[in-house]
Amino acid sequence: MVIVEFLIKLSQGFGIGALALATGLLFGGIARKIMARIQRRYGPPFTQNFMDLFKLLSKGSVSHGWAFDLGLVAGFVPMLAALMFLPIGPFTLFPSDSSLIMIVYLMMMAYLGMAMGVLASGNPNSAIGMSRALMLMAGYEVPFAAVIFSIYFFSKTGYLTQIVAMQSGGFMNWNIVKMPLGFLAVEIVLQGMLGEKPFDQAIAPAEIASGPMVELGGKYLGFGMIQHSVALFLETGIIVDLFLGGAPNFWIFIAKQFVLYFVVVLVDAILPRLRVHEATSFFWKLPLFLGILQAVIVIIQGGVLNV
Amino acid sequence: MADILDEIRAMDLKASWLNDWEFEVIVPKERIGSVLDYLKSRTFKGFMGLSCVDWIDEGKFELVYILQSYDLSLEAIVKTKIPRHRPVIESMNAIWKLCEVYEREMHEFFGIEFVGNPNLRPFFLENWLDTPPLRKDFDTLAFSEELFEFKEDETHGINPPERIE
Amino acid sequence: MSSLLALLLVPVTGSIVAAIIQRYRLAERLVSFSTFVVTLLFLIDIRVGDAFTWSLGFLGKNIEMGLQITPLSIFMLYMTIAFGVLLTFFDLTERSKMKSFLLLLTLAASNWIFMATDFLSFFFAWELMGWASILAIFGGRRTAESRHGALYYAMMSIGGSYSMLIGIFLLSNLTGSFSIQQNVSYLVSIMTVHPWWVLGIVSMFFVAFMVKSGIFPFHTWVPYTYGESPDGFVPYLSSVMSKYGIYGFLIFLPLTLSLRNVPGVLGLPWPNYTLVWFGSITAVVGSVLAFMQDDVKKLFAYSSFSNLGFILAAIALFTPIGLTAGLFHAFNHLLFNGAIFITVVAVISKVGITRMSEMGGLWQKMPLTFLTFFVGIASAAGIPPFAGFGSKWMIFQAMISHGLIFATVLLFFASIASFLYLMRAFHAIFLGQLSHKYDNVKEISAIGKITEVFLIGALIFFGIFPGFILDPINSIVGSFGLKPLPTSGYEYINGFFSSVNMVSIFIVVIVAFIFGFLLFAVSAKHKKVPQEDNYTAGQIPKDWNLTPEMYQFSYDFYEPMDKEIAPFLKIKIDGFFKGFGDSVEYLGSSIKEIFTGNVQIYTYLAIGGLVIFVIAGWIVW
Amino acid sequence: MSEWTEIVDYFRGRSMWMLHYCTGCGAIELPPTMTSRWDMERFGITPMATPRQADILLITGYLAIKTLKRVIYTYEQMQPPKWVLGFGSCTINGGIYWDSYNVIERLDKYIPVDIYIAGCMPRPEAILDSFVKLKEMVQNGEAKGYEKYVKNYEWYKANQDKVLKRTKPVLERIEKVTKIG
Repeated sequence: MVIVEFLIKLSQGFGIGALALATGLLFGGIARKIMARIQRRYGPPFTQNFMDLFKLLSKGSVSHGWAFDLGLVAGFVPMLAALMFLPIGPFTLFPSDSSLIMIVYLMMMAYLGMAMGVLASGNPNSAIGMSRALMLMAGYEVPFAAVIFSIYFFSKTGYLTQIVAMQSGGFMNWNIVKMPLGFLAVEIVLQGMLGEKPFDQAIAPAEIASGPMVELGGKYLGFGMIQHSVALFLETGIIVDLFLGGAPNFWIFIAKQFVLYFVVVLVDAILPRLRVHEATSFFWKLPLFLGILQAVIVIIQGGVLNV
Repeated sequence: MADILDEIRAMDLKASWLNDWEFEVIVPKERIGSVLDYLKSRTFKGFMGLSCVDWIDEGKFELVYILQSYDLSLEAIVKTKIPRHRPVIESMNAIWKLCEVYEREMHEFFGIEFVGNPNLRPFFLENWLDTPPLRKDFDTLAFSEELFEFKEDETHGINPPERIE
Repeated sequence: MSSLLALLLVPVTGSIVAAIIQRYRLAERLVSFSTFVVTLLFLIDIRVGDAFTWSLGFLGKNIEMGLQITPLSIFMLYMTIAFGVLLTFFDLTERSKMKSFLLLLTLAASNWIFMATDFLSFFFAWELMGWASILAIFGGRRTAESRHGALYYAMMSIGGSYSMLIGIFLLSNLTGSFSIQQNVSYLVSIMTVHPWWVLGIVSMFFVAFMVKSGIFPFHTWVPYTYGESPDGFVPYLSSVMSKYGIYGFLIFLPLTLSLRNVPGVLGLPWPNYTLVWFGSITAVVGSVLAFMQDDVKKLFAYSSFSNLGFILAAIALFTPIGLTAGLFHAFNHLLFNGAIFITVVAVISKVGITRMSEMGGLWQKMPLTFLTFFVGIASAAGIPPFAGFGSKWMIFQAMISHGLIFATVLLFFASIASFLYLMRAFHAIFLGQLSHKYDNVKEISAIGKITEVFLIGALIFFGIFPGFILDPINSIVGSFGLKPLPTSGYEYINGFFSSVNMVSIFIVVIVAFIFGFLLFAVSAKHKKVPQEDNYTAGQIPKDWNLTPEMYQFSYDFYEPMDKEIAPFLKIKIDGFFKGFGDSVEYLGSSIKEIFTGNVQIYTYLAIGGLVIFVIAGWIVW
Repeated sequence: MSEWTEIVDYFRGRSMWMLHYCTGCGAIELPPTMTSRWDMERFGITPMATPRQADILLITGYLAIKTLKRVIYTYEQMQPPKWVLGFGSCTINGGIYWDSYNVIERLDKYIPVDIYIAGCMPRPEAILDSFVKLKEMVQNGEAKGYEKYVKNYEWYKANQDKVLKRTKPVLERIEKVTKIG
């Protein structure tokens, strides 16, 4: 019985992974198309990212040793693992384990693995890129934490499934209505998490030769692409669950995710790149202010929990 | 403005206006240092460049120092000739540190020896063993044909451009 | 009963033997290791509730002294001794000038601290532990600097001890007893009547504990001392000894239970709230200062007291989840800090320097050490499924459940900043370009490898099965009169807002890794290239005279951040203590003028001192 | 297996990432090719930052001996499958630098060139045409320059060494000059 259950979970997990990867790649392709149309170009086909990924996995590459290999595999694997705990629409693979902070920390493992891989390549450009990415992370995680904690306090639960369940019953129950400031902060944070302009310092192509990815080619770059696509799905998915009330089915879930991502793409299309310390301090100003303000409002509303 | 030229002429040098903002001074090889020093003291503080002309029929190299005076809005072109078979001249890097780089280039492309320049390593060319390439007696076409094996019949239907004389 | 005494006598005996044979390094280390093992064997016999008392006649008074085992003390004893066994095993091949007999003396003192039932023996043991560790620090790599570090530590310790001594005598003056239990219950009884008195007395003690744990604003000695102490001793110093302060805090924190119904901040009594802030600020200060460091031992010294800040913030809440989280983090910190410091010591012993910007690329030479360090920093960063995740996760939940959003955000920032400095150390030591001067570096000896494998195993095991630690912690929580958190199996962590099943996380991660490696295997082949074959924008490394050192970016890794936190760094707490020291020195020199060498003046002083002593005695007893 | 190769080749042709080595004046033709007027991204071609990531090496213009060395190093850092586009007359026969002492004449003596784009300058249409042509060749399995390089490595290496590792003067010395150094 246990084995059957395990196999069912395994196949479901593969399904979720494939679906999330496909969605992330499709979003990437649509974003390229949108960007092209904003710049009055025709743009690549929607499926371009799938072709790119396929090509990358079938292309030769260089490796700088086992730490490089291990790091880059560890760079996308925890993202897929974290995905298993995310409530996607009505479906959750492990309903009793969808703790939000746990998901966030699993995502950190992916960053740790990616950092280990690219730094093992021994290129200073990747080290500079990594240092920028980490500094940016020190920026955006702080307002994100403020918002997560206010949701914890507001919902009195840490399970994403329960947070979603609390928002059922119409638009007015969504957290976006109840905590608009927090949502605003998180939407800005999403821009930084996805590394879109003005927060794309880490992968500045002309400046530090695409930063962390400088030595990656072929399948390694493909792993980076998988990581980015899954992270895109995961991060927008978390925000949908937190603020947009989840979804009754998968398609509405994706639609809500796309709305979030669409805003990110539009902002990406019109803004230039900030310097890294400006970006970090920006996150410590406006989004953190919004997040803290939201937290204060929530605490004043909710009072003190009885411990 | 005119008096600077008079002063130079008083030093027993040939000097003439080329147009209303630049003049040239022709200096014997031995006096080049003192003249440049003097011009620097007379507000020609900017060292614009050093170039060389190969007068192959005369058997001479002509070194051209271009100076600028920001105060007078004038440009001075100081020329001196050195024998081609033994091109040696003192380095000017004591007057302008910048000269070091220009002299390095002249050394590389004309084979001129600058006495007192500490840094005459190759600048642009890698692994160069032939005659310095900007001398007029260096046949670049022959060199090109020899090294790059450029043959007009090896063009796969693409005709090379007509030879530009 | 005798095994309680054995916990004191075995280390003392071992210490004497080690002191006699200290000339022979290996024998000395073997004695130290076997003493720890024997102490551990005696400890296995010991159960909660064991006690032993004796009395001491002093100035005509009979002072009851004793040893007793509480759930907390047995937890601390196991942590200390088990880690000590591991460390002394690792130290068998370690080459620093550490004196093992001092380590054993420290062990005896710490055992006594955890078992003491009265303040006199507590204070005596505290001082013994303090002085033994100060002397142990003298054997550092750089003599002058380690002397400076030891003196700094000594100065701070003496300050803390004086403060604690005054507190002890004030208390015993009030109650007429030295017994910890009686004194604490007396404090509880006057809590509602004279809260400020209680606060004053307790803060006397807290200064000593804060100094020992390196809590802000008494954190300044930590980097100096850790940075200069002998390589073999520093893991013990940072992993084990910093926890003694936490034990001290836990003696007095039950006092605040009687304040629960008095209005405070966000449902917390004022003292708890203040301590939470001390903890949070310590965590942030430690993390931020750490990522400016280039000296690897100093970096992890900052990291160490930053984690103590997490622990203090959690236990200061003194709620079931807070206390559980704090103690759990104390245990996890012991493990991952031990792993980190042991690998750092291994690296330092191989490369001979402590500046990180001159290392790099050592993963090629020391693969197992590299993996241990990786698991250590993953745990320190709180990444599941390693140990360290559960406790950080619980600390955050404990904090949020009280609505302490500001402090929690500060703690989360400290956690992210810890990710930053850990990555910086990871990169600077192990990743990047390997310099040619380390071509002959080898992996550490078999003993070191065994230690490292054990640490990796422990970090993963206690990450997946946190219940093995949470069970004893729950009994500690129960012994403080709090309701322990529900338990539902060894693989579960039950927090306030949610619970996680670590085994399912572990299985998911493992399955995902298997999938990842399958994808890696079926994708196109890769070609292994040496580190010189690297992207150089078309420039050829040999023509460019490129050396690995030039192509390693690790100095001033977070330079752009300096601009943002420069104002923060301007606050020099260090300077305050230096100024304080200067004025003490001035005072001392003016007092010195009294001692002119005249015998008469000495006589007067002696008589005056005696009179004061006698009068004080009347008042006290 | 051959079907699999065909599928792989199909996607390779649809997704080609380009590293442009811009030493010459030809670089000026690339911005219009990339941006809204001609938009090469619609063919799946995107500029990349490093040789590790790239499939196409686009060499825009003349190569001096010094830059040839870098181009060869860059080409060898790229991983198969990889293709080289020679852009402009300079890569074909030296262009206006045909008799220069320091500019190579024919690029495909030193690295295998899959497609030459003639012209001085070639217009963006020509560049796009070459991309489409390359795509067809890749999808038909014809563009195998990188395999040719491995197969004839000695020949290429000899040609490269002749230019890059000279040990004696190419021409007879006409007069004795001061020794450089």
